Amino acid sequence: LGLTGCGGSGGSGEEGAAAGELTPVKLQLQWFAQAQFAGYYAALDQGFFEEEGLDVEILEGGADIVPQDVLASGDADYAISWVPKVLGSIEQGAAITNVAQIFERSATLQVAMADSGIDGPEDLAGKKVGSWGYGNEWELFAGMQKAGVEIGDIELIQQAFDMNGFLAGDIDAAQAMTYNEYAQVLETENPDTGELYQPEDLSVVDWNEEGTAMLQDAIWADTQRLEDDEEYQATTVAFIKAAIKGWAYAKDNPEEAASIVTGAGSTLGQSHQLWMTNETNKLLWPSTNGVGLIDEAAWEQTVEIAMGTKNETGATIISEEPPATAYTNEYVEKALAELEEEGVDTRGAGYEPIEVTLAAGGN
Amino acid sequence: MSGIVRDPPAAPGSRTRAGTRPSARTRGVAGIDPGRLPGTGRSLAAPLLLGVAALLLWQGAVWLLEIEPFIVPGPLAIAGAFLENLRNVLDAAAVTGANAAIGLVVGGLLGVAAAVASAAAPVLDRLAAPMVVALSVIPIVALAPVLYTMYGADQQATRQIVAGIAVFIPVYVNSLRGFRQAAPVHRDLMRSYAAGTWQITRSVTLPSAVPYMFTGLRIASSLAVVSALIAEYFGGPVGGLGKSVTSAASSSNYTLAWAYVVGAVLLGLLFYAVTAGLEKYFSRHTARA
Amino acid sequence: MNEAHSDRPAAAVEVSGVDRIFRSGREEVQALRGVSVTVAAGEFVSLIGPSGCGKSTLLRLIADLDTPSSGMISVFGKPPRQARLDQDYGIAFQQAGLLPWRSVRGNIELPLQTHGAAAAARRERVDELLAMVGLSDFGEHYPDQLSGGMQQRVAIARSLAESPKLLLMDEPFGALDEMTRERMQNELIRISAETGCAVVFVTHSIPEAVFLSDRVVVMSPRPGEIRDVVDITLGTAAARGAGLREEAAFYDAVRLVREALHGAEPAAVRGAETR
Amino acid sequence: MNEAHSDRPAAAVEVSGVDRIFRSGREEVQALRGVSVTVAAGEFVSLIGPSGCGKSTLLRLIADLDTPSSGMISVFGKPPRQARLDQDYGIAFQQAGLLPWRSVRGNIELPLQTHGAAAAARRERVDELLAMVGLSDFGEHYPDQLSGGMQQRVAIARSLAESPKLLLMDEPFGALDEMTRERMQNELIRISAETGCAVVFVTHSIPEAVFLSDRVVVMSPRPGEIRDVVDITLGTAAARGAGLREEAAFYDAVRLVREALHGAEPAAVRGAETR
Amino acid sequence: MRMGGRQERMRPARLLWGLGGVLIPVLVWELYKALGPAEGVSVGGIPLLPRTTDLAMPHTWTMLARLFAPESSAAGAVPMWAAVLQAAGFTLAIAGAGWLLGTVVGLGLAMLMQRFRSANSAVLPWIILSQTVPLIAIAPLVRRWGSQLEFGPFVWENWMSVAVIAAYLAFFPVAVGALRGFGAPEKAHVDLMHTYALGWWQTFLRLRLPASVPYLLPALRLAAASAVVGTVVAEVSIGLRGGIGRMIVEFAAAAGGDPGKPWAPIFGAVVLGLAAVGCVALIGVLLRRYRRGEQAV
Ligand SMILES: Nc1ncnc2c1ncn2[C@@H]1O[C@H](COP(=O)(O)OP(=O)(O)OP(=O)(O)O)[C@@H](O)[C@H]1O
Ligand SMILES: Nc1ncnc2c1ncn2[C@@H]1O[C@H](COP(=O)(O)OP(=O)(O)OP(=O)(O)O)[C@@H](O)[C@H]1O
Ligand SMILES: Cc1ncc(C[n+]2csc(CCO)c2C)c(N)n1
Ligand SMILES: [Mg+2]
Ligand SMILES: [Mg+2]
Repeated sequence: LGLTGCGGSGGSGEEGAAAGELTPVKLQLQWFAQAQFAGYYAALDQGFFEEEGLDVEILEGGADIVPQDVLASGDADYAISWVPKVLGSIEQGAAITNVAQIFERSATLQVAMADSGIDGPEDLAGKKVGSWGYGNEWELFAGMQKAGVEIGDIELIQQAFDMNGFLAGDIDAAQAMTYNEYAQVLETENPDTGELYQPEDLSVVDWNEEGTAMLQDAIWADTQRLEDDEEYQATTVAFIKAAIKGWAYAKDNPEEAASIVTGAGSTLGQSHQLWMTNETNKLLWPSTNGVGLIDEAAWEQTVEIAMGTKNETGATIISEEPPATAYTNEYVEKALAELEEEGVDTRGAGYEPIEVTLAAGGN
Repeated sequence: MSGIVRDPPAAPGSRTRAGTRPSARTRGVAGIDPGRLPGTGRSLAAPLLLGVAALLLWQGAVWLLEIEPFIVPGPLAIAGAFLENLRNVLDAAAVTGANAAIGLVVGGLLGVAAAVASAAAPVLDRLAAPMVVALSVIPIVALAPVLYTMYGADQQATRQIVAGIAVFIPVYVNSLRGFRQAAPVHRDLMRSYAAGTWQITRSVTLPSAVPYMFTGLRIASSLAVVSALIAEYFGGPVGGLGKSVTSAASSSNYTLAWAYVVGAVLLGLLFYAVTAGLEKYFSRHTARA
Repeated sequence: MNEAHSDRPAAAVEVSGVDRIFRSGREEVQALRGVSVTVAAGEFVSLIGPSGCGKSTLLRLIADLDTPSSGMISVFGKPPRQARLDQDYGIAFQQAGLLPWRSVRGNIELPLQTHGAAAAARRERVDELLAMVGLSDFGEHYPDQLSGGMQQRVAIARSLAESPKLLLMDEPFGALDEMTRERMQNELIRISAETGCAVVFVTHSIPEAVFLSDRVVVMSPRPGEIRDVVDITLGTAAARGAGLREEAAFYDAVRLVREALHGAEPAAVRGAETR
Repeated sequence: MNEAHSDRPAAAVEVSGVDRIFRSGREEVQALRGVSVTVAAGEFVSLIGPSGCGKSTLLRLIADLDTPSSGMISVFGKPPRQARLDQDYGIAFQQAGLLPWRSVRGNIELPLQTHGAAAAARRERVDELLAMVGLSDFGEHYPDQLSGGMQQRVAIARSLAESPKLLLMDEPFGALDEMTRERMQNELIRISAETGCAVVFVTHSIPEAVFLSDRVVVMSPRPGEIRDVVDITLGTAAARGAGLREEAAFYDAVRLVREALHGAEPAAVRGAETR
Repeated sequence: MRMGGRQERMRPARLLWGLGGVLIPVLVWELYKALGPAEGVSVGGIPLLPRTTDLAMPHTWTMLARLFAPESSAAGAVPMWAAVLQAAGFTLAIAGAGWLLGTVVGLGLAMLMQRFRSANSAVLPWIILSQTVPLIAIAPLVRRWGSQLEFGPFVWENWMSVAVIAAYLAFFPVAVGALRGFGAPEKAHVDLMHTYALGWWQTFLRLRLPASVPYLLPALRLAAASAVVGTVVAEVSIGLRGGIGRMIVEFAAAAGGDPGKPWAPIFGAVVLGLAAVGCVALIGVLLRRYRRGEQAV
């Protein structure tokens, strides 16, 4: 049992980059290859991982793949997952630690038609509200709860992999990631106008603005190995470093980053992929304290919502404060310091997103 | 070709023409008929023993190897979660069960009706053959997303349709076989009575086919549950076992996820037992004569 | 043709110059060739012949379950179709052919029900028939609870339900063991005497044909032709008891039929025989 | 027991005081009670009796397909199990029981193959057997291409493959029509004379039993007991031709067996008969 | 079940009928789309007939045209049909592996149950029960357990997990069908083998196995269809790249702007299923000899 995973076999530490002896590392994503993970693919493609002495293999996710469990059971060395999802897993016994909070902002929206009369969470009562579940629903519930709308007041609908339910009017307010489903709507022809849907046609609830945003994509590492395994600690710093470099690359070269992801096997259309890259960039850049640094206040907000928000069965994500090991800035700080030294811009203060024009069907 | 979802060949009696000697039958053939299987307490002891042994082994492994619940929960923990969340499990099972039941009934009725039509007009059968084959090999997951779009993502109906399609095929195929199974001697007899088509259908064709229909329904029963459950995966109103399993699993609460799986298994068994019972009831005379 | 007979009492069955050719795909099978035979009212006639010679085919033609390729058949002076619609005959097959999901009573009732007889009348008639075949206690049983012989008796009762003046029977005792078979033969003799109906009886068994019949029609192998008709003079049906089977006259008749059956054909094995 | 017989030539079959009681759940069925019978080497013995009287059961006991509840059976002086392992007997059933996926040759070869005979030896033996049953041209045919009579001949050839000195046959001709049946009987007589093997032959047909046998063992209804043993003195097997069936001596023997069979039991219908 | 020469000869006619069977649904589709209400037909809130919007029911020619358009706008993209066929081939290969594994396991279980009567009654209910466990619960487990396996140079790949999941569905009909088939030989045949003093194994090889063929073939066919279903579900479930399952999920997202796109993998799935079943039909032809019993008796 369990022969894999003990990743850092013969690596020669951070200095070994030139020596050619690379440390094998497996990174588990939470979904298929797409620009949501552009930074990691860019780091791989641009050789940033290799420069750090890492031989990274990216494992794609799937509908039933829970990245934090893959990590906890030793089948991956790092995983990308949302904080609220992982908090639940940690309470179930998964010993893993957030070592870098890549996304600073939440990308989750609740989208409605502009004429639906839904302008904020308080308007959701009595409506058909879509959600994917899979732990993607907590911001919605928290926002509703904050606005005094109970789950019993809405008709909750399990949302599919597409936005058809919303487009067909079965769902009044659908969950959408800025970088994905929101674009899917904008790639669809509006039957009333004969043109693609425009942002004006839609009314959007952004949880960042409602104050119930939760932390999303973060890099998670194995708690035990962080404690016991010095090599793993070094690898973690190296990994974060390269990943941030990758994200910086995506910031500066969104077109190239998009095609790198497509080259990695994503079948998303070109304009959609670029849109996703651009929107994802907005989640990181500009960064308040440097990409990856976990903001205490944001963490506290996430934990608070996780303990206080009930889902449709009356359960909360977690029943008690997560252990202190749930996150640490130790490694990301080291990584940021080293990057600073190397002259890499980890804040992107002057970041300006590009303009992306979506084509029908995202093509 | 249309026999894809067919149960292996028919019960004794239809094969041998001369096999009417009592002595040839009392001895029976070795082997079993899974159709009549989980009958009553005939031999519940053996499977139960095996089950208990497996559970003990499982629980023992969890204890001895100190396996974390988020890798594999032990049966005791699952049982605990099951009891603790009994309400939620039952609620979810009610949603999935209702969808499966509606799919089973509607798909079953349509299957029988289509078989009646195909038996009456073989043209229909030949025309339907490619569709039936296509439907029987097409994975539900492929259909579910487009069905949600076609019928509406806010409806349980799509799940019922998915279950219904899964049920339709075996019921149609088996019923059609049943309709063809009516003994020629019985048809001749009715003809000699100058009976009309409807009389023949009612007195001979339908009753001969009934056991076959129920065989189809039995095969379809657990399919209905599994299909309704998988359809939840792709959308529809929240609630139901499938959604609950994935929801619990996505927060690593595998103990709870397995409690819902236990619910699904029990629901599947319930459906199977009910249809197997019906099958047994409706073939009580035909099986032997 | 019917006109020709209308002034004298119509024969139960009149078959004249009947051919039956089956076509399946490119193949043609001549099952019957130029068959002519007459069965008088109340007469018991057996058809005997090697397997595949067309006995069942002939019976089915008479019953209007099939139509001749050429030739004429009349049943009580009517075309077979009319006779069928008028329920002029009852029929029984080798397999008792009971509906397994109906009780004994339900099975016997079937023809009556099909023709819309009232429930009370049906009940009475079925009781009568059950008594006639000695199964009064078994009305509520299901076919699978009966022995082969009992099932066959139910089938006979069913064929008699409409009091037909003609009974068509296709090897009805073929599946029974010898003792049960002899008992059933005794019963059939009794019943046919009681009801006075004509019987056309298909069998493989020479002793059976001889024991039961007024005449035995012997057919040749395919294409089925009538090779010979043997008159059996063993006395009236009512007079034939179980003891008859041990009498010399019986054995003589058996030998006659056997000789007619085997005909010119050598008794040796034909090596090239195929189905 | 075997010792007792070891100094004189062992009988082909010796059955003494055999009971066979079937238990299924709470029910007990006594199929055989105190059955004793001896079949000498080369002798042809038929078992006859009403359905369910235990004929097949007795045959199965001899073949070691079943074991007696009490009593002793020996086959050529050995326990049946040993006889079976030694392949001392061949067996044939009512249904020819050919394996449909094997050619005629393959079917006959089967016992030889399973006992590891060399291919060449097998080939030769099968040719011999095919010739014996008159099917030399049909070796490569498949069972479904043969008529019922031909299939039954293949089954007989198969049962003779290992040149057994004892042939056990359970209604081998039951499914054939009368003419084919008579032809098969003629063949069996010839073959048994040629090979000189003893035969235990189960049948329902009195004429068949009489025509074939040296002795006819008549059994009573369940629980099966031996009611009578009728010696048939129609001459040696070799001398029995097809003509025998028309002789008076034949009919006398038939009557004797019939009387033994029906015994004291009235010929009337037993209304309460059930399975 | 019976496949006499009669049916063999009817092949061309059957093909024509089949063509009609494809054309008629197309006609019905377009007719309903033209005449049916956009919102579909509901009775008492229960939807009976689907919506007819282009999103819900694209024109058949939209679907067809999409098949011949390039898969994506990326330079050098292959036509959709080629991409779909490639994905179908990938899935078929895995389904084939799953089918093979399922067949071996199913046959093994059936042999075990045939050999030991007690095993029969103890195991069979669990086999039935196993099929009521939803795949989605098992898929991640299989992947997780599989990835713990590693002997020497052998490394567990994700596609193997998918194959195992396919086998989980495929073994069931095989086990039940084979068990029935192994019990199918007539008593007389079993007795015959006994009189030849053959042991269980010889009896199995010479009698039970060949006699089970007519039962086995429909079971294998069903197993093939199940293996395909299992493979596709598992591909989605554990996110294996390259097959039809993943394509279905990925293309579903494009439905809004490109309504023909999600249908392409669906046709792929049908082709895939037919191919799988066709392969089994081929086996049936190879085993012709053992199906003579279906005509004889
Ligand atoms: N529907 C049919 N189509 C083609 N051939 C047929 C059909 N019915 C009968 N036959 C053929 O006609 C011939 C006579 O058949 P029939 O059943 O009348 O014989 P039979 O004398 O009743 O034989 P048996 O004694 O075996 O019952 C046979 O060769 C048979 O194969
Ligand atoms: N395995 C068994 N279990 C229970 N009862 C049995 C078994 N085998 C035979 N019997 C019973 O034993 C009796 C004798 O059966 P057997 O088959 O030997 O009769 P038979 O003389 O061969 O009858 P037939 O002429 O119908 O072949 C019957 O009542 C039968 O039901
Ligand atoms: C079963 C399932 N359905 C839909 C989504 C869609 N979704 C919601 S959040 C998210 C993050 C990555 O893009 C994605 C793809 C999912 N994840 N899992
Ligand atoms: Mg006939
Ligand atoms: Mg017997």
